[in-house]
Amino acid sequence: MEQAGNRPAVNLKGQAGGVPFNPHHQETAPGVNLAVEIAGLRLANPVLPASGTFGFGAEYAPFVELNRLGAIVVKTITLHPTPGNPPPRLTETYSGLLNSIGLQNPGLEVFIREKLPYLRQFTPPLIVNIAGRTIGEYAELAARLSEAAGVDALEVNISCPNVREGGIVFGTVPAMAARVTAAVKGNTPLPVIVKLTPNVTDITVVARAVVEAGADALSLINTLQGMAIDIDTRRPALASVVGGLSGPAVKPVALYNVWRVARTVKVPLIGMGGIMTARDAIEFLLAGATAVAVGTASLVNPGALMAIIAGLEDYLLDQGLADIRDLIGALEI
Amino acid sequence: MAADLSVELLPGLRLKNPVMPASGTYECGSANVYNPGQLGAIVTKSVAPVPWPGNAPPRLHETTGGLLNAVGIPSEGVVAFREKVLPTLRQYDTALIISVAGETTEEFARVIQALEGEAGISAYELNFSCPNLGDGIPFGTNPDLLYQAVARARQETKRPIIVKLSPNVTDIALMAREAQKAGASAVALINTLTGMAIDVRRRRPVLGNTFGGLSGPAIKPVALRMVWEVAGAVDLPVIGVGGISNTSDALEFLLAGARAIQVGTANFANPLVMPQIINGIASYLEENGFSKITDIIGLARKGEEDWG
Amino acid sequence: MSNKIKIFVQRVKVLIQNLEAEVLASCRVGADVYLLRLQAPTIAEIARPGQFVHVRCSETLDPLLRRPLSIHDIGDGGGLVFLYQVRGRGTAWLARQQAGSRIDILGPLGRGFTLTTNKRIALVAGGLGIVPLLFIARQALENGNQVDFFYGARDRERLYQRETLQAMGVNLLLATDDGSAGFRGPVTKLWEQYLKERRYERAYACGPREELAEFAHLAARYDIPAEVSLEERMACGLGACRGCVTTLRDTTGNRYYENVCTGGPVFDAAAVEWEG
Amino acid sequence: MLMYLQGKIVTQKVVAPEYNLLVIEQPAIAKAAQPGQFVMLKAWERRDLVLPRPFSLYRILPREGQIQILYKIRGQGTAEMARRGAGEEVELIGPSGKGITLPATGAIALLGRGIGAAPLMAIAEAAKGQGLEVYTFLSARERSLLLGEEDFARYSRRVVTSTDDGQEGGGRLLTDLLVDIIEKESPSLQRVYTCGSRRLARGLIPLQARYGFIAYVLLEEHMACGTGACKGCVCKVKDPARPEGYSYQKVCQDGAVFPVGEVVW
Repeated sequence: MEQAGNRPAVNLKGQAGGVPFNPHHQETAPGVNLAVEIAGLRLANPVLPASGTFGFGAEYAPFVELNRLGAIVVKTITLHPTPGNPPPRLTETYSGLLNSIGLQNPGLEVFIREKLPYLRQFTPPLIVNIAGRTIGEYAELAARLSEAAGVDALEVNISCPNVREGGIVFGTVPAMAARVTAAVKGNTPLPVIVKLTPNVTDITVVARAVVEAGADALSLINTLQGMAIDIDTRRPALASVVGGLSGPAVKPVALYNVWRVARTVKVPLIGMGGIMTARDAIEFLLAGATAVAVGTASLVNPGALMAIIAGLEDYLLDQGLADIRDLIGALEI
Repeated sequence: MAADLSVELLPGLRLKNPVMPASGTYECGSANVYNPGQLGAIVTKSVAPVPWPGNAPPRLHETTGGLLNAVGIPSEGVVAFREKVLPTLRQYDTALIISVAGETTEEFARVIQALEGEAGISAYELNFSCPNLGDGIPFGTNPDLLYQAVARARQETKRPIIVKLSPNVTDIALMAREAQKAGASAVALINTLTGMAIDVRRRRPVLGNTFGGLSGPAIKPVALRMVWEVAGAVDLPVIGVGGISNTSDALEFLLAGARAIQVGTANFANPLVMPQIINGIASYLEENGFSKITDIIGLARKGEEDWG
Repeated sequence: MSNKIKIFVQRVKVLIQNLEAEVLASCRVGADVYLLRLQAPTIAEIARPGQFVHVRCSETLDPLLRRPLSIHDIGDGGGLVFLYQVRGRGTAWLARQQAGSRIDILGPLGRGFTLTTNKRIALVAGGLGIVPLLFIARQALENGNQVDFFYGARDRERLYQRETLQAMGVNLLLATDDGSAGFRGPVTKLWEQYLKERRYERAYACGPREELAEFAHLAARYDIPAEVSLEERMACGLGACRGCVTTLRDTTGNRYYENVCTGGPVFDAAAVEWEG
Repeated sequence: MLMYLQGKIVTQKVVAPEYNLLVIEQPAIAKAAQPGQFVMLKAWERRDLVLPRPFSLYRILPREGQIQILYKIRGQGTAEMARRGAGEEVELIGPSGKGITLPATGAIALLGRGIGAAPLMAIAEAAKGQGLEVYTFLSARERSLLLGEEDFARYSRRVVTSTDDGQEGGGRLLTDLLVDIIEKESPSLQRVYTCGSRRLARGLIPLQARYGFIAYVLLEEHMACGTGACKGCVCKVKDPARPEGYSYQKVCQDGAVFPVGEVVW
């Protein structure tokens, strides 16, 4: 595909990584270990896509060798098809992206029937993100996905409002977050990763509650709640008024939360929030994350995941380190 | 005809325009580029009961679209402030808001006591949300403590009390309601979001204090969302602050329901930004056929109930 | 640990490409309107009318997201032509790029127009709605169609690319709001006059939403299969993030959200929910 | 007095790999600036880079209405600066900081490490203009990074250099080379100014009493406002009046020049 005047465009100034994208990238350099373990899952490297930004994998297949990822994380699945929120659903902010998708997905049945067979062919563990409107829905999703071949772990999205309890967000109330976790845990033999929201006074309280309820790992942060107004129409820029903020703007907040939670609980963490480059990823590892998830960066540069994996390898070689696990939580205060 | 930019921030406190600096980001007359009397109000840096040195450096770090700081409210203490700083600030022909900091309920009260005899103070702004003291969870994030501190300050003064709210809470509207119940006259939001950065080469936190407060354009969407929430939840004047860098940003906050706005980090990048925003708002009003600024305050909320 | 079943899936030919394309030329053709020509033969070769390219409008993180640009034309030797208006910081950056600079593009993306052969078709463009319609006009003429190109704008100055269209050999019918060129009034009104006399096999439109709604309404009334190209803010452009949806109606009248980036940007005009 | 003004780039040239010299036309700042002062500079519209960056003044040319900035390309801000060319505008806040006060007579010494040479040039020029003797000591990793050596030679009685690879000055410390000169030539040394290395600054402390000069360090810190408002750019300075024995002083306003003996290292 390369011709005069055309070359792959992954290596942008100040952007993800520094290697041109090669879908047939060589295996990890000899003598360097990138592999990590999360809740019994062995990941060949600590780099995952963030749920919701990676569709069901196939969308990114032209740019990302799915077999090279640490794990594959798919979009949130709900029990029934979810139409999502009305448009406009997106607006760009300074160094950030505000979105309000509303968990649009085809529902559990269609996922198992139409998406899972494709995803099964890849070797990295498959992590399915789930959300329910009630605790019962979480439990049912967990049970049914555990029976479906090819699912290796569940990531529980507790940042959605509970319809029955007047719209209270599960993830902001420690007791509710714990009940969701316990319900999922009680209905699956699979490892359970709980995804935490940063929109709380003290994230460590929620972290402790879900770990006590059985969470095998935590992922954080979900998006920060934000808003934008169009001064020409004088109306909110998003149809649903409030959306989730992601991208490099939120990175300092994400890193702080990861650092605090890492000092509070013993389970492994998947850190995320504004990771654009391998350097960003290393900050999260140093703060105590065992793996990282890359979201908005893929929207900007579809090859970002590959560039970040390669960048981690380069960092280890450059620093004379043999094992990425030596970086995890290695921050000196 | 030029549009009327004046707003009645509080009963009896009319500002010539809704633009003022965020505490700690503007020194009157330092970059001597304009007369501070042009501003809607002057907001001082936070005044502590006794001299505070502030945090160990490095105190600053630029992040993508933001500024992380762990300055830690250095202050010469209220006595030195009263003797040395206040007399100059009083000269300017605009409202004067004194930002008050403390580590305990009594400390806030002490600062106010020390200033009560002084003329020329339009209001106090209570800074509860400095995230840099203690373990990172400031007492301004606890609704009961917030209530007590505001109520205690209320006993000391009849002057208006503005409560500056921390965004690092689950429910900011709840905090605003507590402030109101305790006697606050207005709320200002948001203070900084707590954040952190790591130097991957040295494998150490960048800031001397490990973590700090994030400000600047990066946090604007969060600030706007909280202003929107609070303006819809409490019947108190709201001052919007958080990442406002230009006229358009300022207008978003006014349209969301803020009665005034504060400009912080943008002063560092552009010392003229506040007068530019004042002029920019005036032009916007004229171009869009509004005769006074109060016509656009909260205008984006029109038909809110239909959105569900 | 996992009982993966290895399924043999035939590798689909990779069509979407991410590459740095050289700017061949960039010039201003109106107040804020620019014509940009990029060298991207591998995309130009396979691009279909109605498809778009997702353009990185920065070398930094500001602005952050790509901007979708419909393909306006395919030039000689692998040139990819765009016509766009500067609306914000992203397009302003794009307008500053000069011949020789390189731009990160992702494409071709999206579903294009359904083409016909040897038929009479109508194209209805409102303002910058001309962008994707010039490309389909060129293709349609090559396929032996007769093309009535209805083109409306605020005034004469905003009727871009008239010469190009004329040179291509379309039957160009102009409308302006102020009457400075052609019919005075909305372009859909002009089209309506022709609809009364001429039978079109298919019709295609792009432009402001109200005009598209009117177009869809007329197409339905005269029972003409019609397609519209829609615009929406996008993040990934690949169908992964579900950010750029529009509301559609299925045959039973049920409303649902479809991605503009992968389900569109070209939609059956009858399927679009114009009220929502 | 601080000003906020636009300046126009006259030229920009590469002086060493990753080191550029920027010449800016800005008469008001050129007229007001003193050696040892700095400016905050912003040369981009990008919103992801929020703050202007502080730069010391390499040369102050009031007659030409120009200032010169010698800088190292370290991050995204300086990389943006490096992309600007002649005729482009930059935003300037300055002149910031206290600057230095030269002695009336005698000699001064300048000790610069790497890019720390930058603010010393303006001091050398002013000192020479007042008829003072200037001794300049420069060190760097390697020969090509000894910045402004030829310019310094014009204002200095002597320029002594040292490189880490030993090719110059046997790789010796500048403080040792300074002692050599003092012992050999016994200049009437009144003041010493240093920039670019904390170790170098600390090393001057014990020499002050022995050789009867006062040493000053020009500190570098990350800055947000450069005007004293944000209190972000502090350093620890001895303060017997405080129970802690020190207080934080603002590099931008109380500095950037401090007596080495007063800084808490």
